[in-house]
Amino acid sequence: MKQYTIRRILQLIPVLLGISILIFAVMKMIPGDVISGILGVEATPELRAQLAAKYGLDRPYIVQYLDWIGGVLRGDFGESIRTAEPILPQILTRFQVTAELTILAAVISWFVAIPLGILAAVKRNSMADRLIRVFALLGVSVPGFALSILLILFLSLAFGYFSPLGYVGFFEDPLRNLQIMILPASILGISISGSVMRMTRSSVLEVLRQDFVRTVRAKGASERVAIFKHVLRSALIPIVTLVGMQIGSLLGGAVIVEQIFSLPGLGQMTLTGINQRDYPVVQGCVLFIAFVYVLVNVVTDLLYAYIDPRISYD
Amino acid sequence: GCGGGNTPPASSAPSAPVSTTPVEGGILKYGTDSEPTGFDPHTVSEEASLRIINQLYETLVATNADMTYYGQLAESWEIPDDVTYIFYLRKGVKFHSGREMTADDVVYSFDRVLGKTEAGDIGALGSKDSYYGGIESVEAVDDYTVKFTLKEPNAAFLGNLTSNYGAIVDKDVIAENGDLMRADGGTGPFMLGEWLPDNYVELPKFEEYWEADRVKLGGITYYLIGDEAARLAALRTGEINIANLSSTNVTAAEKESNLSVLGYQTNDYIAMGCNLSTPALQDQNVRQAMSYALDRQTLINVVFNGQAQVSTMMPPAMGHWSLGADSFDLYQFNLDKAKELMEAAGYSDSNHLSLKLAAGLMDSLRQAAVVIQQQLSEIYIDVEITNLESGEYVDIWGKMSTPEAGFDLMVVSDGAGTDPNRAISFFFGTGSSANVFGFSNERVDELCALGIATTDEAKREEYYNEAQEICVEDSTKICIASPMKYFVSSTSVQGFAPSAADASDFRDTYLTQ
Amino acid sequence: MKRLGQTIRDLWKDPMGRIGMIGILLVILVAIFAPLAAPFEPDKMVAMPKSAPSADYWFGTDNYGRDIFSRILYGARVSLEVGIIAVGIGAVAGYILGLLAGYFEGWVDRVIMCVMDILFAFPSILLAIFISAVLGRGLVNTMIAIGIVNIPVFARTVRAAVISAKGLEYVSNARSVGVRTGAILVRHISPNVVAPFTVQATLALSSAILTEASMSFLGLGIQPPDPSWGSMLSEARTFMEQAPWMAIFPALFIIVTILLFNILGDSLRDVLDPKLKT
Amino acid sequence: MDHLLEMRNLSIDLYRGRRTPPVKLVEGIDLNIDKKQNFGIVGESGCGKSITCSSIMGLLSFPLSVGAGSSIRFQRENGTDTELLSLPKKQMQQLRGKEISMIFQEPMTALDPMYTIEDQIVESLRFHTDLSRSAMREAALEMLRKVKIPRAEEILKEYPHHLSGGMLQRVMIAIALINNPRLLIADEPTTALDVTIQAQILDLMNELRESYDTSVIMITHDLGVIAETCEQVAVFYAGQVVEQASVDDIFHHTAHPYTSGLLRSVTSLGGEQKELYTIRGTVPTAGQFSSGCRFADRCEHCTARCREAVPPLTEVAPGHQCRCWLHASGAEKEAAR
Amino acid sequence: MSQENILLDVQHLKTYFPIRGGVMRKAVGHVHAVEDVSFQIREQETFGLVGESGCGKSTTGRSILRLIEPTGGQVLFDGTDLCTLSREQLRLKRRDMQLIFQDPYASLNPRMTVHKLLEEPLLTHFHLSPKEREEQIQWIAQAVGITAEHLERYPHQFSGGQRQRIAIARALICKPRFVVADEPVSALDVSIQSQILNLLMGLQQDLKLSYLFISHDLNVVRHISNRVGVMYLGRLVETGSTEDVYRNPLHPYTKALLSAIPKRDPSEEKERIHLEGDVPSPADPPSGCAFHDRCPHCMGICKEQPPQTRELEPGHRVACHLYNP
Ligand SMILES: Nc1ncnc2c1ncn2[C@@H]1O[C@H](COP(=O)(O)OP(=O)(O)OP(=O)(O)O)[C@@H](O)[C@H]1O
Ligand SMILES: Nc1ncnc2c1ncn2[C@@H]1O[C@H](COP(=O)(O)OP(=O)(O)OP(=O)(O)O)[C@@H](O)[C@H]1O
Ligand SMILES: [Mg+2]
Ligand SMILES: [Mg+2]
Repeated sequence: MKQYTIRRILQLIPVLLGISILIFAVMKMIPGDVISGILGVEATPELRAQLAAKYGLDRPYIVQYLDWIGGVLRGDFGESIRTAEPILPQILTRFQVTAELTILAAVISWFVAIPLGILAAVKRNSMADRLIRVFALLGVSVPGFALSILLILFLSLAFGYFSPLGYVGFFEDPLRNLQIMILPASILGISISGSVMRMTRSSVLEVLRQDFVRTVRAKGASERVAIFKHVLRSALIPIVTLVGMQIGSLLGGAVIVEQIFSLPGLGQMTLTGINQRDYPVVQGCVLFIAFVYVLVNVVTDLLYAYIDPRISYD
Repeated sequence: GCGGGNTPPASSAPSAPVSTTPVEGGILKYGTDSEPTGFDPHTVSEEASLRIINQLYETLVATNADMTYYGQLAESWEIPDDVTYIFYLRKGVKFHSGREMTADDVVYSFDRVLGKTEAGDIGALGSKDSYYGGIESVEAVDDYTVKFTLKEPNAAFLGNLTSNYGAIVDKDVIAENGDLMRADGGTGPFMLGEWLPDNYVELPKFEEYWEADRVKLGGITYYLIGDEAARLAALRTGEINIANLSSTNVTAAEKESNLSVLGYQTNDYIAMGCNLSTPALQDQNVRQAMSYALDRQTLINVVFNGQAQVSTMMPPAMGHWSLGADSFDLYQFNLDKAKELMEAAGYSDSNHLSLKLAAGLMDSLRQAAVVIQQQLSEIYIDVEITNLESGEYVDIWGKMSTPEAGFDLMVVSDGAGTDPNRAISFFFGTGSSANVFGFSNERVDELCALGIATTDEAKREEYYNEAQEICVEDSTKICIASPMKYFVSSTSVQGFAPSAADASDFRDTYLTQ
Repeated sequence: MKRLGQTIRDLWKDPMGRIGMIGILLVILVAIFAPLAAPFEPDKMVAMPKSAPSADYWFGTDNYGRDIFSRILYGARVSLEVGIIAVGIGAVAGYILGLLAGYFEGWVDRVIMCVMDILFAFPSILLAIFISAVLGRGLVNTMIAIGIVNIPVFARTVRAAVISAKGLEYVSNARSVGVRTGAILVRHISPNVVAPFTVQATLALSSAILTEASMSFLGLGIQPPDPSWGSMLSEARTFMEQAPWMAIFPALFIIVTILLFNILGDSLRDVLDPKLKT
Repeated sequence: MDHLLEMRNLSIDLYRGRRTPPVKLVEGIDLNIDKKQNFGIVGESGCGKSITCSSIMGLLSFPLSVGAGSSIRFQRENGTDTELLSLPKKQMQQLRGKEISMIFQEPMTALDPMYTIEDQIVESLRFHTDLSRSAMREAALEMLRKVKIPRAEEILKEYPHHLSGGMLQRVMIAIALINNPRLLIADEPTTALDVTIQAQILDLMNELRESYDTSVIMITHDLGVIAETCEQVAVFYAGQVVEQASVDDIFHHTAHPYTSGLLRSVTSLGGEQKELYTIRGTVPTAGQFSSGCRFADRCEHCTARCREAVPPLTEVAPGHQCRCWLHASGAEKEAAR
Repeated sequence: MSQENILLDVQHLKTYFPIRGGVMRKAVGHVHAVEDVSFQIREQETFGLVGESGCGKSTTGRSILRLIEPTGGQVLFDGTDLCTLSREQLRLKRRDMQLIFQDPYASLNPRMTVHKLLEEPLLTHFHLSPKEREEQIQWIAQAVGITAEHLERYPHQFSGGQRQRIAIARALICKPRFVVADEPVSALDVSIQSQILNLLMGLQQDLKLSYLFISHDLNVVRHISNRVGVMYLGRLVETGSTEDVYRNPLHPYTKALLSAIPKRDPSEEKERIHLEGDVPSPADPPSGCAFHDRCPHCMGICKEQPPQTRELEPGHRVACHLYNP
């Protein structure tokens, strides 16, 4: 298990290196640059050159890349060109918001989707099953941004409610923090719960067909025990896989929700970085998001072993 | 000249007869549409940041709603000759650090802008030349007196001083922080408080402000709410109490009893510029045809919900400086003439001209582009629109006089400023940095030189009128409309009167219960 | 071909599958015949801006005074085009890469899958933003961007299917008979990939339409005045109150179309999955 | 009731949608199982052995259901005679694993891979007793020793995938017997096992049955297993019982052509002749049965009557029933006309 | 044993599967699935391979055909060492040697008609005109008892026995000389098994085939084989003519195996040798004789030294310390 963990982490290296090269190259290829952004309208070529030299943007790309990635390996993501602030601490603060959003969304979606998915599977072909399936389909079909705006509008007009402004960290004021996060997290949660629901349903159906369920019933187990103790545990593996993959789409989906709800998360930071062509910021953010994502995948894999004793990875 | 020693006029608050008393120390919650980049008044120029910078910093002189000047940090000034300006500073003005502002700080601030401090060039500020390039020297005569000597007479000098680049800053703060992007070295009525990027900026009241009694707000908090519909929703629920809205949503806000709408004519205008490196656009007939073909009123109806005025490069808000669009035939919609000109240039139903038009993500530019495309299609021009995201937009903007840009036309939004010199020479002077479309006309350059060298208003008007006529005739930059801007606020917000000259003065603003 | 016919027949038997097929056929017909069916030209200003739905303008007009109904019809073309071409790019590239990776294992597999992991771990919306920023805006580039984002999903699906197919007895059988590698891939392995692949394709189609909408929301999608449902919806958000119809109709069409693709995908999965056959 | 279990006219329907009528997978099954009896059911794959037994446990699930007019009566521990098919769900759950237990064909898949052996044995105690956790553990350990599992203490902590098929089948037996049931249904318990392991398991079952006083229904398709373990045998063919008798009668006084064919093809295996005896043709599939005798197509003695009417199950000798026109009484033949 | 009519000569065949582990996924051990197996098959002979599940029967069969790459040893087929052939040479050689799989449900591509299934080997190995191909197909279909109307059907439309006929037809259509039949009847019902066995024996006569017949059913092996080999944990513990092995089993394992066959008749009396425990894991076989921990006759030497294979009677070989000279 330990060896497997080490191996999985070693395998991340080429992937992360690849991502770092990709994002670096992409940032260089994007038209527009940070200098025009800073100097704005009236920049002279000399001024531009001067500034480029200041940020080391005049060096060969390979040198710039090595310099950057070398720093990253030492835990130094560099400084924002626009604000001259070190990037990593900023990413970490921003990540708290995105992580909270993602986790809340995931939890909301599980609380809704997994029980409903089970219900649909157990009562296969019933009216409840059909309703749940339609609901799941709707969940995956509504664009998140439309849902967000619609909800904002609806809640403000009908209930005079607006998601509170002024982000507060969870540890500063949990209650207020939750008030702020609940709406965006629910919207994200709804957008993924459709697929979780479908996966739960099909996974539970699959397990229900397996022999051991019959044994459990033959032992005299009640339906509740059979489903929640035995079926669910086996059904969990594909669900966990899906959820692991969804963390990725949540991190991405958060970009839009963060933008609409003005949450100071990593997605916003990346978008602002892109708009300002603040290379180190964008590179740092993307690399970090990718890192979190692959890490989540490793954790998912390790979770399998926790859920399923057959998987031991040795 | 402009008489000195004016005290600021008592603000003419909108007449909503709300009888309730001010809430002592209320916090104004402002919904802002985009994230400020930073607060260094000498380098930053984008609107979201300026809104805040204007609360933090002050300049020697400032502009009244009627475009006259009053002393802000300077109590008064005199102009002994055409090239000498002596400012008598207000005594007892404190920086937010608590230190008193003196003449040295003024000298330092201008040294910084002009790149003469020990730290050298502050790295940004391409604007220094156009604003303060004419300054020969800035000297502290005594602690409260500063003398500016100009290289040559400059009628726009006072006007230039009112820009944020003329802000007086605290050198200690700069020494400590390197720059002012995230630090506060101002003297303004509000101080920089907590800034949570991409979320909010808090500006608490500066208790030692030199006019502290006048300021009734306890502070302003700027919340970022990027989406306009969301801003309106937040206004409705009282989550914020003031925000900028586009004219479209103002209609909705007007229907709400607890919201009031404050509109003012800006001196910004949108225009379409021609890339003169495109051969087809070197033909003046084509450019003029496009000017004729634009039905500006329709565009205003569509894009600005009717809330804008047809404008030349001197928007109507500039008052007597503006000749008004009515006086130009080229700004009257005339399809026949446009077609005639196009045909003269060799285009016809079977020979269309294809042009690439760059637009930004800003709603008004994006929408204007669509209308322009539609209208130009009537005169054998096929326009292909690309909406550029802001980083690219700025990049391409700088290249619009070369084929490198990859675009033939661009929709821009420009601020004409308060002085005709900026409106003309900044955007049309040969080689001027904002003259991105590569316009060049000797007579215009000459007129600008004349206009700046004299302080005789009548003369200046004459010069600039002529320049304006030439620019319109040339049609390299086809101006379209100058919009109204709107603040929507809760009715509890009182004592706020935005104008083109200053749309962010909250010193007299207060909240009622 | 026989199998295709059989699959369609099976789909038809499933009520959901039938709804999906008929619905999508309708959308396709709408897309094809948009020029005939649309009462107005989609990018002409034909009436007062923001007129409410009426007998003349069924879905009302937008802020430019263009007929929303006509634009929706034309928008079907764009949305389908985006979906189909984007998924096509992702599917073809993903299919080839997945097949190679799955069949040859070893370093070919490792290299391909590492590249796929890289693409996959890259936040997809950001990747699409970057790609379209590099390539420039416009319909084709949007499609390429969404297509590239789709490659890893397809490659993984195909690879997994190939690997599991390789373990099948009849593939060993073919090898033992002496059938050539190419023929094994084509005749014995590929058909197994078809089912998960098609299901993936319908799901990817719906997500491509969604991604296009999201990209339009961020200003990166198709460029004006061409109508796409996504860009119409994102344009409408400022006018949500004055002209709700500007948002309602494109949203409705997006949701229904994606719904249809999902329904079809679900049903296809059931039809093609032998485990569910009793 | 003198029997432990009486199955009368059991039929099982396969639902095929609202518009198509259900298929009868098995039909007209009558079986009597006595106390402490070893009852064997043989038949080819798919002839309905497993579903017949599952219906006793009430374990049929959609799309299968017990047909109208069926009855399964069971004599419970407390002496009451219960109709299992109409027993409420709760009571059925109490009965399952307590009074009737079941062992399945594939030990590898019959245990939940996610829980330890201990969990799974203890669970079946927990459903039916209120013993303390440690007492249940003790009982589980003792049971494992009874089924001759070496290293029983360690095995308790292991997961199913650690054990071999033979071990797992022992665990299954332990689970089935731990509540001392009155009836044990063993659905091909040794088919998936090797001969040496099969021998171990069959011996074990014989031994345990002695000490537990349980009746056993042994399902198999291997006549050898029947010969080793059973007293009474029912031969299934295509969803029907075609012959029912004591083991001895089945092997030595075979009445039905199918049974004798089966026996001959098995015995000819070891025989001198190179050419094996075969029953020609294949088993018909459910839903496609002919209107006559279902074995008619493969039968050497097939007559016209065989194709027209289903032969009744007739007593050919005391305690020996057979479903064949060859053995039908004159009256029955008359009735068929 | 005379040399000239030996078709297949397997010498010291070994097949190991790596067990991977550690950070770099290096092989940290091996499953010794086939360990030093040697035997010969003569022309038109059936060699039966029996043993319990997991003892390496299938792996032996597949290693001989190089469907699994053997780790060591030689496989001489008609004089050529199969292990030295290139991929393409081997592929062409497959015409002469075929495999029949255990599971007729899984070993036929469900998406191909019977006709296509039978055509494929012909297309692979011969350049025939369509007419000639058709003749071949008709011939083999008739030989295995599939009617012409069945040719256009798909495998799932057949019963298990019929499918196995199709599988056999597919294996034999190229007229191979040697066929590995890997448990060809284990998945079938008793009443169908004999049909298939008869068919296999008949075809052997007609086509002059040699079989390696793998099964765990001792009765079946006895019936069909001329000679048998008994495998235990990857090793061949006893080989000999069917007569010899069944009448006079030498190895204790063979004896136990034979005694475990259920009686055919309730009245039959049978002495049973009980084997304790399970087959050990081939990844970690016991030292010395692999059978020693289950052997009723285990001696000290059995735990230390692997026994040599000895020919006790002509053609009857056994690997057991009991028969040490
Ligand atoms: N869930 C089900 N759905 C549909 N048909 C079923 C189902 N379960 C069983 N059948 C059918 O019922 C018939 C009898 O099945 P059953 O499992 O009882 O056979 P069996 O005699 O136990 O065979 P085997 O020896 O293969 O276990 C078969 O034709 C089978 O296809
Ligand atoms: N691809 C493989 N990788 C690793 N181990 C394998 C592989 N194939 C087979 N083995 C192992 O090799 C041993 C021999 O397997 P093989 O399939 O040859 O046995 P068998 O005698 O045919 O058994 P059965 O009667 O169950 O078919 C087993 O322990 C098996 O687990
Ligand atoms: Mg069964
Ligand atoms: Mg095998």
